[in-house]
Amino acid sequence: MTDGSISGSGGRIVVDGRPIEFAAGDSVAIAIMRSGKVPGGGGTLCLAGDCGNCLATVDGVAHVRTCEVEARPGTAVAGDPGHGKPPLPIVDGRDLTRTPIGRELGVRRIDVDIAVIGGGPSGLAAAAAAAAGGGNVLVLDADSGTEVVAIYPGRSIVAREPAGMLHVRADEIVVATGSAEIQPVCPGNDLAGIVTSGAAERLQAAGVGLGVAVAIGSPPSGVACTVLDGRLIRFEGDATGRLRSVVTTNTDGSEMTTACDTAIVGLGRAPRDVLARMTGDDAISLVGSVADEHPLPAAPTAGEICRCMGTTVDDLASAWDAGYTELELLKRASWAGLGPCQGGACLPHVRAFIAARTGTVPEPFTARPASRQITLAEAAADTTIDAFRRTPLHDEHLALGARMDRFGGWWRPWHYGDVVGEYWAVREGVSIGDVSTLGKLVVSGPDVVEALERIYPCHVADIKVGRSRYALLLNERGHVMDDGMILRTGESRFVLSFTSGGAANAEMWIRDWVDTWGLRVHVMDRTMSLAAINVTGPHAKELLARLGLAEPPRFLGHLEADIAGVPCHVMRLSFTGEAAFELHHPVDGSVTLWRALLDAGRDFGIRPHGLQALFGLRLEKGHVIVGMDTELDTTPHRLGMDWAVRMEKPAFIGKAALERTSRLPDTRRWVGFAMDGEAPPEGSPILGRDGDEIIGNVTGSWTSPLLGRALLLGWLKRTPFPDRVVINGREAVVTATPFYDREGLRARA
Amino acid sequence: MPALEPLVGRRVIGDPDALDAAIWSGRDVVVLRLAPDEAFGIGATAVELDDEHAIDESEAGFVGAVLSTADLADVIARVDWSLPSDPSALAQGKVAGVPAKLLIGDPSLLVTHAAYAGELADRLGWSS
Amino acid sequence: MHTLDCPRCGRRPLDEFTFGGERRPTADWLTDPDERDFDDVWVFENPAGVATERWFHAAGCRRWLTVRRDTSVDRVLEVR
Amino acid sequence: MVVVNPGAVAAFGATEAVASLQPIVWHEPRDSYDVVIVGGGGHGLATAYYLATRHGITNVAVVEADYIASGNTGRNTTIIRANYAIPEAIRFYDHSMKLYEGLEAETGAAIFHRKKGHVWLAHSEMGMRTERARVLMNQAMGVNTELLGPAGVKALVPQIDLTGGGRYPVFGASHHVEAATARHDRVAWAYASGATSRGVHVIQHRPVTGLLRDGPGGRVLGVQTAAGPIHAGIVLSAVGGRVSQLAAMARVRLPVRTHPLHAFVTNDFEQGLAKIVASTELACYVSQTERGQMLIGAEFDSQPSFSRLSSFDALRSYAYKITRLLPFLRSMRILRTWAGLCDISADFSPIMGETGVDGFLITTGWGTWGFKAIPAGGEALAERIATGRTPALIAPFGLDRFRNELAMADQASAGTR
Repeated sequence: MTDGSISGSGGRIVVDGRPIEFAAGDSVAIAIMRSGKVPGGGGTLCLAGDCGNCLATVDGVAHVRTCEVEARPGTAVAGDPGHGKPPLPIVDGRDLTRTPIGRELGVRRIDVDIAVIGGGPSGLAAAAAAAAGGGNVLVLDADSGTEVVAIYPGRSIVAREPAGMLHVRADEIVVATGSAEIQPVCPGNDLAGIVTSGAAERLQAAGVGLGVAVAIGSPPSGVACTVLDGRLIRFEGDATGRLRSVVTTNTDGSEMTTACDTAIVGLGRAPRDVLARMTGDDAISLVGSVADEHPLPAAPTAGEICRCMGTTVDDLASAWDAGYTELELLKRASWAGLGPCQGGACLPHVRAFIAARTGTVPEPFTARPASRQITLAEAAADTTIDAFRRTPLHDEHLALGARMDRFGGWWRPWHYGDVVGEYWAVREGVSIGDVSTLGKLVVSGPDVVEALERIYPCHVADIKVGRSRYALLLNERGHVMDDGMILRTGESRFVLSFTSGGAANAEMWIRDWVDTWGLRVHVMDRTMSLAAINVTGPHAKELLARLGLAEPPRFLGHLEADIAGVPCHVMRLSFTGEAAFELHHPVDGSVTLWRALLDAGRDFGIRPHGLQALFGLRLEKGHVIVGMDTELDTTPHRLGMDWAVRMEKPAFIGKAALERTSRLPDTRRWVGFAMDGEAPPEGSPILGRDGDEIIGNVTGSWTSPLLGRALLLGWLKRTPFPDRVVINGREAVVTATPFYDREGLRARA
Repeated sequence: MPALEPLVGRRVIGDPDALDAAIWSGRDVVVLRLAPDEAFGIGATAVELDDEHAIDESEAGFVGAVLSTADLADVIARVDWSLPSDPSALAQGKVAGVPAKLLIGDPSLLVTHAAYAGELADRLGWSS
Repeated sequence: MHTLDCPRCGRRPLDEFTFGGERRPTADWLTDPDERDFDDVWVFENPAGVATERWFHAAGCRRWLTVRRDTSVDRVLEVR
Repeated sequence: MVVVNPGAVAAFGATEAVASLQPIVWHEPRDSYDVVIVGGGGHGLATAYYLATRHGITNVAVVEADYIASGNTGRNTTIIRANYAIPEAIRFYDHSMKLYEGLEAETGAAIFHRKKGHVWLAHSEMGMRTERARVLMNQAMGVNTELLGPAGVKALVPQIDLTGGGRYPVFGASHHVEAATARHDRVAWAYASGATSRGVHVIQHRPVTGLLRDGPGGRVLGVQTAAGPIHAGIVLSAVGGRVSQLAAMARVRLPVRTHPLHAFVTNDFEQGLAKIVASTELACYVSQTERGQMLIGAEFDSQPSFSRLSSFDALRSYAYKITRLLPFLRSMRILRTWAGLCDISADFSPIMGETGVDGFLITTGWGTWGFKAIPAGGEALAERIATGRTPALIAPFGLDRFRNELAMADQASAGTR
């Protein structure tokens, strides 16, 4: 088929481990053909990117059309198994060095007025016309190395370039992608040695000989071949799958067999309009042969109709006869069009098949991205999600041996290696915790009291300057969204705090309502401006006194004070059950303050505590953690927190819903449990006393070092609510919370 | 390599008109208008504005990096949006997926929250 | 829908914004206050057509936008 | 001439696939039926099938606006599992999983059902808390789910990068042993074949434009279509995507929003990823299809929409996330992307049964969990239609639960968000 001589070798590529020489400008497919072989697993080659017959694994990427890849020295090609399947690229995820295109790809981004896809004569003419009209025009041409992969809504074009990915946004898109050659469907069309007219011309131009060639249909120009007049009946080959002869009709209808090395088929064209059909956007127009009406081929009668999937015309007929009698059902039932070329080769034939049976030509099936395939790495180029936040004390925690974990979008210390030790430091000495992640909003304005009275279910107006109140944040359904403190810092100025995970949502919530109501309220988010350290334990007050806080606020009071030279908003509250002071301060003073606290508390055995200890401490107090203990429909009542809701208020968000649902039976309740032995895992099912029915689940569980028992919080969802249940095979007793210091004397101390 | 250094100044929430007319004190104050009712005066020590309810706070929660022309090009390559047509305007949005602010000028300035500094530096390849 | 035109910051990719939900008009034939409340808080209009929605520019100015959008084709008609 | 690596023909190709098709019988529509089911997806067809096979009710029409399984049934990621977190959901999906296991034997149809196991990764302590709770609740309900540490994950999924690309370290996982996949359109066709061969009518390309009612607020008496009315003793909405619009025709208002969910597949590869791999935190999941493609999905679009056009924003985000966990996917090429419409209910659980309007039942809120529920949902609704009584299995999932403040909140089991 070829003499293999190369004038001007471009170097060698490696095909299935063997080097072959290529000529400068060869595609991998042409280089393979120049060497006397055929890429892919047989079938008609178009060498124009339309069929799936020249696939191979190129440089580790499987299912690459070799006709679309320029041969470069060292390009490694592993024959893609025609209809077989390549192995998964890499088996061991530890070997990250072997991701062939594992580098993070860059993205170039361009905004243009008009993008023209296709650099052929009609595309260039359209581009010239657009440029003459004053538009900013970009031509995207696959032959010049810019392959458009897809058009997405918003006229957003994704393309692959030699150096990475190209994302284009255009006001108008002109599709000038031309047309594809129709592939023959007849017996033997899976043999190797069949090419389209266009492919024959390309091979001729590349100097690749075709051997003894015959042409059926429109012959190629400038290619030496015998032109057969008759209709194509079948191809015949040898046992190796190679074409040996072509059978066509004589003028009298009899069969004529012509021996050949190569059969060249020119059976007409079909528009290459997949890109144009992807979004159905008005601002996408078609020019050139992609816009032309092309007649469908004759209805196929035998042979492989979909080379990618191996669907034969007989298969199509069988599926049709089984009732799969429309294009979309037929495609899915017969697999025709589901392969790498996505129907590029078979769709005209399938439509002709249906038209012959129904008398109506069906619309083409849906065009979905991607028309030219991209790898996941190419799709993910320059994609970044999840910016995790670090508190100013991040490095301090690491230096103290903390195991950091992501929680609510922040890196936080889970523990410092000794959860029980951290616990005891809080209960019996003094400890510090990094609570910088708490949500913090400053609100002020003439309508601020009115706004907060509407937002919160508790009273706000009667909070005195310098005092604070714990508050739930409810949604319109009366369900708990978040909780935190309301601190009054002036007649018309408040600081609001929220949970770490709920802060962003709370800010949006409050801004939304203030906008909606049109109230005169300023809102400043200080969450990332202020760090916060919780100083807690029996010696907390004394520790702070050593650092300059002579007159600490009393319980639920707050004040401004310099501590260790750092200006702090000192809040007296307690989540741990011990005396606790939250020191909110500018982030640039945080390390100074943290170190000063650790230094000054050394003789108290001060140590920092992580989240795990904090969860245990709060559990002993029965404090809720919104999100961990609560569910979608958790009302204050179900939490046993009716005290936090003032139904006598004229209005607040969620009040109407709470009035409505308060008349419903009381069927879900969040309660405390105590049991002997080790604490069961959080999430454990709670069973009824006879142990055969699940009646709830554990949301918090902790073996209390102080009480020597397992303490739990969780849901009961069957009435009547029992007072004894079974958890983890053991009996647990419903127990009032808090489990520890019921009167709250220690927190107030 | 550029570095994200702490920025200090005053951040103010106030009536938009009052903010427009605000008088900032301090040396080489650069005012970033974050929203119609919000501004961050980098280097500001005080601000006067005609809004008795304005929230006027000392602000240390941001970091910024001064960008050379080449640095700016690298940063812009990691931005999925167009720069404002007014070159002196503040641009806000994600840079390499991290919420940030970009003030194009001579020199240009990239600003983000201190909490995001590590993540942004990592993503821009600025971490040592 | 791939971008939103923030009136303060300019056109930005959608991943800079947080969807805040559509306004939920209560069905006009409901007269019982409890029914109206239930409808108000649980039901979604879920229109296949023009919706008026709130979007928050989380990665930019951190303020709300009011957006009219045709949900049937996911196209923005107006941003305020 | 030598053919480069012709490869072996796949053991199961298109010809075998076609040979395993069961016939669908198309009948001439009538103008009246005992039961009209709106929506020819999996749920509608399964309900018709179980009406015919379990209850002998065959005077049934399934009315489909497009072609059967053209909605979410033909667009989902085909995962069948019961590893939910609340007992009501575990019971329901476990029953569905068992019906799936027997579906090929019962119908004789090849649905390519394969047990694979579902590995649900956790990347933080809180993630592990969720998976631990899932395991405990599953085991208490008799569902085979086990807790794995990183080494256990590696043993099941050797391709995994336990560092999660340096960002999402694998703390462990829950492994739901019985989870399976099946070919989605095959499931719909199995029910269509079984139902139509027993006399059920499936009417394609017949959009419902209204409901026939016995006066305002009265009983629903049938459906109006562009091609004329169809009368019915009872109407079931098994619509996906336009359910709020259909329900509104009966003045039924739903706590449902419709969001697009995107998915994509790679080309075919040899079998090599035995498990379904998912991550709660990253809200993405991958399995290898019978053809050998990697089938990948992730979270739904935050904004409601009825557009089924693919989104590059979704594709790049999914591709980024899944390649943190399985780096070998980076060099695999994407064959096709698509989107479906998920009706997400206010509590992330389905809504089945009464609507408060006589003669009008509903099955909706199938969000991203509808495929796995097809057999159990269809069976239960058929029982409700045939007997007039709501089976205990689906009683917790009635529309009235929102009014009664008894949400079935289980978002963390949705596999998406």
